[in-house]
Amino acid sequence: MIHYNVKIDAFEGPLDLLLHLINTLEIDIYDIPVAQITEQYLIYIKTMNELKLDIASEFLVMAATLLAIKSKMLLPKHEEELDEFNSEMAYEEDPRDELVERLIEYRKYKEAAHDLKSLEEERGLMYTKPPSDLSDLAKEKQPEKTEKNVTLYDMLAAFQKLLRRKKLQRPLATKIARQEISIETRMTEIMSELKKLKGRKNFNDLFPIPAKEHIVVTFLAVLELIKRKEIDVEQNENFGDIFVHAIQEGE
Amino acid sequence: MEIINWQSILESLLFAAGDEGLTLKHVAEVLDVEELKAGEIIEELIQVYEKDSNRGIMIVQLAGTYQLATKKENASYLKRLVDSPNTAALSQAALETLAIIAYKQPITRVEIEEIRGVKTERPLHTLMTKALIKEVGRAEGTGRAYLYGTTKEFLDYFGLKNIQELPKLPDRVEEEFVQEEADLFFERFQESINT
Amino acid sequence: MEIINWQSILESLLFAAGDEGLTLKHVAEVLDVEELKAGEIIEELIQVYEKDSNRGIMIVQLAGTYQLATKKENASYLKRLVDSPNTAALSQAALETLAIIAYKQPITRVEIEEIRGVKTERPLHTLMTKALIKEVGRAEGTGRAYLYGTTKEFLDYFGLKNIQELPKLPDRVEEEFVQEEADLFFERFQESINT
Repeated sequence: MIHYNVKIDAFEGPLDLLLHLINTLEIDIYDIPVAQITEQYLIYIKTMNELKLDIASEFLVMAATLLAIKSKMLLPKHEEELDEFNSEMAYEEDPRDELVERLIEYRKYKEAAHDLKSLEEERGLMYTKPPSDLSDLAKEKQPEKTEKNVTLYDMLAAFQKLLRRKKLQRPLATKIARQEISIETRMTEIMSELKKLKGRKNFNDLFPIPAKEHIVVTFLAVLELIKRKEIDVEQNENFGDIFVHAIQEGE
Repeated sequence: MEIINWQSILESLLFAAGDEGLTLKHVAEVLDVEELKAGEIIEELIQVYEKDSNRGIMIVQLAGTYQLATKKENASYLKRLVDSPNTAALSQAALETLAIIAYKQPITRVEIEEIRGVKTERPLHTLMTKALIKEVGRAEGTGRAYLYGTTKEFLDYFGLKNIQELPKLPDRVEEEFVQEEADLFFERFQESINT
Repeated sequence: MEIINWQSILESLLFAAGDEGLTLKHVAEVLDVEELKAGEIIEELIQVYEKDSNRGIMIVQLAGTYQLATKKENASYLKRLVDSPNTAALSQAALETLAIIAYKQPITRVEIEEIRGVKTERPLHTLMTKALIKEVGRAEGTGRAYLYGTTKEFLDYFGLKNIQELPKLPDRVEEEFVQEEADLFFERFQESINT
C-alpha cells in the first residue's frame, strides 16, 4: 500500500525545519529567540502527531535540545561568574552557540545541494550518443590486454549511464492508443471491484501495483469515473483517508 | 519573428538519434513542419556537410532513415581507436552489456540490443572471451536464440560471493519515483475533489 | 606531402567514441601526435563549433574526457524526440548527502549525519547504486567506518570537467534562499493550526 503521509519529507530533518521557522519568522539566525522558536517547533511536532505522521526520533531529540537551551537561557547568571569572566567570555558561553553553528553548517550544504540541482538540470539539456559499433574495423583477433582495475562501480556506472541515456520515442500514435485502452480497462476494473464490494473502498487501495504507469492510469481512471458520476468520493476530515464508492442507479 | 535554426536543430536530432536514425516523417513531426519542408532542410544539411571538407561526419540514408556516420576516409584512425591499448580493458559497451546480463539474466542478444539501442555482437564476444558470461540455454519460440548469463569468473572478477550480492538498484529508483508521483497526483486529486 | 585533415579526423573519433569520451592522452595516441598538438587540434575544433551557429553539436569536457553533445538551446526539440531518461532526478535528501560528500570527502556516514541531523542510510544507498559515490577506504580508530567519496560518474552526471570545477561552497547564505523553498506541507500545516 502506498502511504501518502510522505509530505513530512518536505523537511529533511529538524535542522531543516528550524531553518524554515527562522526564515518564516524572519529571525536573525545569530540571535535566535529560543522561547519563540521552541514554541513554534513544538506546535509543529504536535500537529504532526495529530496528523498521525511518523515523527522521526531526530525531531524529538531536537525538541529536547531546544527545551534544554531555553531553560539554560532562563537561569539567572551568577554575579560572581560575571565578575570572573569578561563579557566576551560570557558571550561564548551562550547556550545557543552550538545549535547556531550546526544550523549555519547545515545551511551551507543545503545551498550546495541547490547548486547541484541546477547543474543536474543544466546537464539534462545536453544529449549524448552511445559509442558507435566499430566491430567491422577491429582486428580479427582480440589482443590480450592487461587488465586494468575494473570494479563493480565501473559496471554500475556504465549501467547508470545507459539508463540515463535518452531513448528514441516510439511513434506517437501507438503510444496514445496503448494508454487509452489502459484507462478504459482500469475504469472497468475499478467499477467491478467497487460493485463487488458493495461498500466503500479506501482510495489508497486502488493502487495495488507500485508501477508508475499503473498509478497514473488508475488516477486518470478515477478522475474520469468521478466526472462521469459513476463513483463518488468522500473524506471525513482534512488529511483523513479518502474513500470511494460506486454510485447506485437512481442515487 | 523568431528565427528557427533548422540546420542546428536537425544536426542535434540526428546526433541524438544515433544508429537508429530518423525517417523523413519523424523529422517532420519533431520539427513540426510539412514533410516537403523537412526534406528540404535535410537536403540542405547534406549539402553543407558535403561542401565542408573539415567535417568528420556525414549524413547517410540507410533503410529509409537518415543517420549520421563517420566519413570513410577516416576509417584508418577509427581502426586505431578500436585497437588502441588505451581503450579501456572493458569498454563502456562491454560494461553496459555485462550489467544488463547480470541484472536480467537469462537474456538474448536481441533483448540486450533493445535495451542498449545499438548492436551488441562485439561486446558479447569480448565478454565471452573473458569468460565473464556464457550461454546458459536457448530461448523458446522461433529462432531459439541463445540466452546469456554470468559466470563464476564474473563473481570472482567483481569480488562477489554470489549473484545476490549484486547491489539492488532499479527497485529503489522506481520506489522513490513512484512515491513522488503519488504525491503529485494526490495533490491534484485533492484539488479536483475540492472544486 | 599528404595533408592530414585533423579536424575531420577528430570529429570522426569523437563521434564514434560517443558518451564514452576520449581523454587528451587517448586522442594524442590515436592521432599519433604529441599531447600538446592534440590539445591544439581539440581547441581548434571547439572554436569551429562555437563560431558556427548552424552547428547542433558541441564539444564538452566531462569527467576528464572530451565528448560530443547536442547544444543546450535545442533541448526542447530533443525532448520531443526522445523519452525522458529512465532515472528520476535526485531527491533533496540525496542531493544534500551528495553535496556534503563532494565537499568533505573522504567522509563517514556518521559525520554526514551529524551535519544533516538525520539518518542518511537510504540516500547513501541510492547514491551508491547510482554510482555517484563509492567507498574509498576505512576511517581509522574503532569501528573503522567506511569513508565515502565521489566518482567519475558524479562528474559526468553534473556536467563537470573535474572535481575542482565544483562551485565554491557558500560561506554565508543569502537569506532569501531558504525562503523560496516554500513548501506545500508547511502552508497546509499553518492552515491546520490556524483553524
